[in-house]
Amino acid sequence: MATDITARIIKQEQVGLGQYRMNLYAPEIASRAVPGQFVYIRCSSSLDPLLRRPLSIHGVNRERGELLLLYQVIGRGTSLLAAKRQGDQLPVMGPLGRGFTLPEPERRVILVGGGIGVAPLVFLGNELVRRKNPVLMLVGARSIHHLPLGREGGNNVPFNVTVATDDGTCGYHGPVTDLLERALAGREVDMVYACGPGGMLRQTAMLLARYGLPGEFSLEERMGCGVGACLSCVCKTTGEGERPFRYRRVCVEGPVFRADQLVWDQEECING
Amino acid sequence: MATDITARIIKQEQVGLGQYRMNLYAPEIASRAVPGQFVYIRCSSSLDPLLRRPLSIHGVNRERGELLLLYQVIGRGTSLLAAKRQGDQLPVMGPLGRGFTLPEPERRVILVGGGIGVAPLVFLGNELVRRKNPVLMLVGARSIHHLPLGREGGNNVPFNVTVATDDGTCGYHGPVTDLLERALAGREVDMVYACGPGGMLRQTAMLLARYGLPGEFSLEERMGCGVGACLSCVCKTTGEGERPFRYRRVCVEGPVFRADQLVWDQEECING
Amino acid sequence: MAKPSLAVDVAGIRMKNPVTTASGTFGFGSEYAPFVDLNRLGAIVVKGTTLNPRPGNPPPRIVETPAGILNSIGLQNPGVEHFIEAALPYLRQFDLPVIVNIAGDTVEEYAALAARLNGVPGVAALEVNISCPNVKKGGLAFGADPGSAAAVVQEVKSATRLPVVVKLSPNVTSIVQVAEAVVKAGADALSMINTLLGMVIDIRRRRPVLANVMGGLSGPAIRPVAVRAVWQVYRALKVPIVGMGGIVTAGDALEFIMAGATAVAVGTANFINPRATLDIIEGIERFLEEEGIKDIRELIGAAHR
Amino acid sequence: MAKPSLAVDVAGIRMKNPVTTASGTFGFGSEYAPFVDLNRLGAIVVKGTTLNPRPGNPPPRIVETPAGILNSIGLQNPGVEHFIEAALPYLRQFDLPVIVNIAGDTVEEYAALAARLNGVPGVAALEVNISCPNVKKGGLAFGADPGSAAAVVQEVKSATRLPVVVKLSPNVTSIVQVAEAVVKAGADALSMINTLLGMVIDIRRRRPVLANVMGGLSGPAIRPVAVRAVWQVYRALKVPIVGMGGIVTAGDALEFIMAGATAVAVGTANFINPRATLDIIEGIERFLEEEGIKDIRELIGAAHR
Ligand SMILES: Cc1cc2nc3c(=O)[nH]c(=O)nc-3n(C[C@H](O)[C@H](O)[C@H](O)COP(=O)(O)OP(=O)(O)OC[C@H]3O[C@@H](n4cnc5c(N)ncnc54)[C@H](O)[C@@H]3O)c2cc1C
Ligand SMILES: Cc1cc2nc3c(=O)[nH]c(=O)nc-3n(C[C@H](O)[C@H](O)[C@H](O)COP(=O)(O)OP(=O)(O)OC[C@H]3O[C@@H](n4cnc5c(N)ncnc54)[C@H](O)[C@@H]3O)c2cc1C
Ligand SMILES: Cc1cc2nc3c(=O)[nH]c(=O)nc-3n(C[C@H](O)[C@H](O)[C@H](O)COP(=O)(O)O)c2cc1C
Ligand SMILES: Cc1cc2nc3c(=O)[nH]c(=O)nc-3n(C[C@H](O)[C@H](O)[C@H](O)COP(=O)(O)O)c2cc1C
Ligand code: FES
Ligand code: FES
Repeated sequence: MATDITARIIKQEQVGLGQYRMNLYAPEIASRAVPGQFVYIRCSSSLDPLLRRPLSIHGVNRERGELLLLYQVIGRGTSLLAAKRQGDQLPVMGPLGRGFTLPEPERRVILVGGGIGVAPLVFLGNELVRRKNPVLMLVGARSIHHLPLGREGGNNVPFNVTVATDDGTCGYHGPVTDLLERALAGREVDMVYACGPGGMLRQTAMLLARYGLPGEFSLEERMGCGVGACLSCVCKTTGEGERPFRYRRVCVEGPVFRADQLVWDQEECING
Repeated sequence: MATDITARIIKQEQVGLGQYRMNLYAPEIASRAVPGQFVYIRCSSSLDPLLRRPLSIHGVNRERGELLLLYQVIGRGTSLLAAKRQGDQLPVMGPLGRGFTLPEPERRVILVGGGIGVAPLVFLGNELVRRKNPVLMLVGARSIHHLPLGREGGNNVPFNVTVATDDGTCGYHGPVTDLLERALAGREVDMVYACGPGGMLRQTAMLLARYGLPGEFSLEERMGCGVGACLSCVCKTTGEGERPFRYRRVCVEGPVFRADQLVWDQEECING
Repeated sequence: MAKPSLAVDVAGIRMKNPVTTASGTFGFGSEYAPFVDLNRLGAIVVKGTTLNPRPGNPPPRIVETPAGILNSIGLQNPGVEHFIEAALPYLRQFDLPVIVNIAGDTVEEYAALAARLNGVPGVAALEVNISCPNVKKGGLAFGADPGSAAAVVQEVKSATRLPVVVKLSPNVTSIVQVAEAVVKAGADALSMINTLLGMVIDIRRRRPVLANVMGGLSGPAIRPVAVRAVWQVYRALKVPIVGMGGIVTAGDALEFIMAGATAVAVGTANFINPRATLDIIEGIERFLEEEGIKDIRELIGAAHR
Repeated sequence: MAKPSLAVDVAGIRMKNPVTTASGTFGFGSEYAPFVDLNRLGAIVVKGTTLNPRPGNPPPRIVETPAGILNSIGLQNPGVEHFIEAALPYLRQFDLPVIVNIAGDTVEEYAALAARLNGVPGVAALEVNISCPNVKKGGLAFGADPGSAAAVVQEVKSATRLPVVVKLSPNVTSIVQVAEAVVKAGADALSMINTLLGMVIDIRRRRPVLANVMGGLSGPAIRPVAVRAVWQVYRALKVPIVGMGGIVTAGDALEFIMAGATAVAVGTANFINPRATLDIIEGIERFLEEEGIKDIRELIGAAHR
């Protein structure tokens, strides 16, 4: 069950261009969180900006009661967050949402992260490695400066990481979905988890459909309540019976959805 | 002429219960300020709270380009100000308003400060001492803990200070206007300057009228623009000709007004 | 000293304190149960319900504005039958008056909803939403005109024995005129305000941010407009008022009560503080103690005296 | 690359850029001269002027609200004769269209003001305030009703050859209806929005904060309502619009322009940043450069396309 607590910042460090990693002391949340869930953070005590900001759980350290976040500065909320210092306190609600479904042991897994979308996938990857699933992470970023796990990303995580950059400054020169396509063509994989920009997810969904593989995506939508009450954060999903489609709430029915559940005609949506 | 600058905080220290003194690096303002003028400060870059906050100039150090402020935490704006640290920067407009009229040399002056109302009077007192006017300051406060100049207030200023407290924990036990009345009865004085709560100013005005003495008061009203454009900050003053009264702008026609110019029927006003 | 009394009665809805939830911001209650003991609320107003299920508007449905938000949910809801079968049984566990917010495209739909909910165990009252800016037909149109507002209320009243609270829109030239018309038509209480019609444009995309173009503005930004509406209607009419619009703190709630509200509803504030309702109840109690007031009802309309 | 063109023409008022000041927030210009080179503004709209001097309302006249302010100045001003003698000569020094905001208690007063200002050198246009919420007679009453709004405009038009901008109130059920009526009556341009009617209560004193009880809400809080109003009127009518309400940044100004405004006015923002007008002009220019747009006029109403 989710709680709302005041969490103290244990550590905050810049890890890339406008990218930060934050450790929060939040034992009530860290103890219950599963990969794919998120927290909802109030970045300022002012009424402007008014709303909280959703951030995926990037990792937990249950012994120390710590929660790890990885975020990109986008606008006012994340700027305020980046200006916080060690010892500052923040209202944090969590863990929220439905996480990833974990695969059977030994199933081979690919994680596809676009930019800061790696945040929840690292938590998932760590969990999968513990469960003895073979894991490969594919990371796409604009350039070597936009790699949220650092240039040697792979050194900090217990699974292999292959990098693609849009400008070729690190790893493969091109979209990360090219790497995915190669991997799928080689039939090295049973399940794909992805998080990142809409275009990347859409492309990933097409590849999964083509290869008949299951996948789960973590989505983003603008939120109000974060707990399923306001119906602000919906995304379009497949319907049943007479209904051609159904709006589902990213905050409670997601943020993780089955790839084949998503309907891809939402031009207006932030990330899909 | 007033300017709007970004001023750096050189020093900030707590001097009493919820009372702070701040040094700002603001040479453009410090070089032009005269006693009784004020600055208009933006306490946060958020839109909530929206407006700037007016604070009297408590002193200047022209060599160092510093501006001194003395303020009491009242609500959100002053709380935000108190939370600022050395090195932080603030938008500051000033010097604004009309200051005190300085008396002829050798005229004997009494300064009457109620609570944080001493802020502009210290600047004035220093100036008067330099001009060789005999100066006595009377300070009223709720208790010994509310003395904005510290318990031995007088030690930091080049003129005598007599204290009155509402609860008798320091100096005279009673309103500061009792001290003023004694002084006026002793005919030791040619001119009175006052700043403080409405009740104190009203009582002071009555005493001045009774003894036929001139006086000047620094007033407070809620402000919008701070430069005379919006007509938000008016106080009621005597009229001319057919007009029974006239609303004058505290920000440009004040904050200092002649005591005999003020009309005392404004129940609604913050400080009068 | 005895604890002050917080209980109020809104047209027969007996509330243990004056704090309820604003429709559409608190779901059907269960969503906030991890944060709020529902037994402690004065009442709950649930998400707007329609005769048939509605899909709602396409996303994005929400955008932040200075000290406020715009929403264009479009009354997504599972329909009244599903509400009665799935949501209501959960709420019946609590000692909590349940107020059902209803909306329709036609006068007949409002009447059918009212009839369907009449006598259903666990429903304490109806709140008639004639003021939602986010649906094409009905909604705001009804609330904008005193005549059509009255027509809806008259039909609803004759279809139910439940107390009928009518929710007014601020998007009108004279909220007092609409209030008078619906009270004459039988409204037992009024709630105000619904959202202000607004929009935000994304200048890089050169398009409205909301897929539905316009939305309803709520949150602290609109509080002065809401307090004014309550003040005006309290002056003009003798009818219990549920005040809402930008309430975040106990002080904000007390503003509405002093302006003339018998009860208040907390909306957008739930999103920034899930415990907002309880914090407000506790804050009101503290205020009464500090000011030595024995009964909250002494403060209703106090700013008029 | 050549600098983008910022010039616009509002019903014959030729502005070197689309940024002017909102009446009542920029005095008669001289107050802001220490901070703003007035030659750089697109135009100036001065404080509301009446036939005879007015004392205005008692203080307090202003109170802060979430991301906004309420004011109840009550049209304090020295009267039109004093304006012409004392304020106008100062403004004539600048290369700056001066738009005079006028208000009256009766149709006759509006007409007399318009006649008095007709042909006075240095006056570029009139802005007819039929929407001030802070005066008892006239003011809002005129703006709330399409018929009386039209009557004022008709009389003003026949009393002057100056371009007539009519300033609309958002406190109406349909701003489009009022807009249509005044355009039919001869308005050359519209400006919107004036303030929203609101109030704040001091809960310790149990009294309204403003001595005048109610006031007008302005500032960022109302921006979504203002953008919506411009959007709706642009859709319905072919008439130049001056947009205002909560503009603080260049991005905010561009929202209004994309919603359909030809020019924008900066009000409350001057209070928090005395250089706001200039910062906005510079920001608009930068945006055009970034987006490779040669002429600001390409963006007028762009969000509709
Ligand atoms: C479930 C979920 C998990 C997320 N996890 C992460 C993460 O781990 N790391 C990370 O860097 N970002 C993450 N995001 C995106 C992050 O929430 C936004 O970047 C952030 O809210 C932007 O706020 P801002 O004030 O800086 O930007 P602004 O653009 O100023 O925000 C304005 C408004 O839009 C909303 N908004 C803007 N972008 C997004 C977005 N992409 N998704 C949802 N709402 C948005 C904000 O919440 C706010 O209400 C996640 C989003 C969701 C929904
Ligand atoms: C010319 C002038 C000089 C001043 N000099 C000093 C000084 O040197 N030291 C000092 O401590 N205080 C001084 N004050 C009072 C000071 O401005 C207020 O205490 C301060 O604005 C309160 O802001 P807040 O956000 O903390 O309080 P809040 O009560 O939250 O403020 C809400 C609003 O009310 C206004 N307001 C509240 N109290 C006052 C007040 N007394 N006068 C004017 N506006 C008020 C605020 O500016 C703000 O707009 C002066 C006021 C004026 C007009
Ligand atoms: C996301 C959202 C959904 C809403 N849905 C409804 C609704 O279904 N029916 C209704 O009458 N009002 C609805 N409202 C309006 C609120 O009940 C309330 O009147 C308004 O938000 C003002 O209060 P607030 O400022 O405290 O949020 C909704 C408001 C929001 C923010
Ligand atoms: C202090 C103040 C005084 C105003 N006086 C006038 C006035 O005299 N005439 C008028 O038409 N509008 C007046 N207005 C309204 C503004 O011109 C403008 O329409 C409104 O404030 C919205 O813009 P903003 O949010 O940018 O301030 C006044 C507004 C303020 C805040
Ligand atoms: S954010 Fe409220 S339902 Fe998802
Ligand atoms: S604050 Fe605007 S005139 Fe004084």
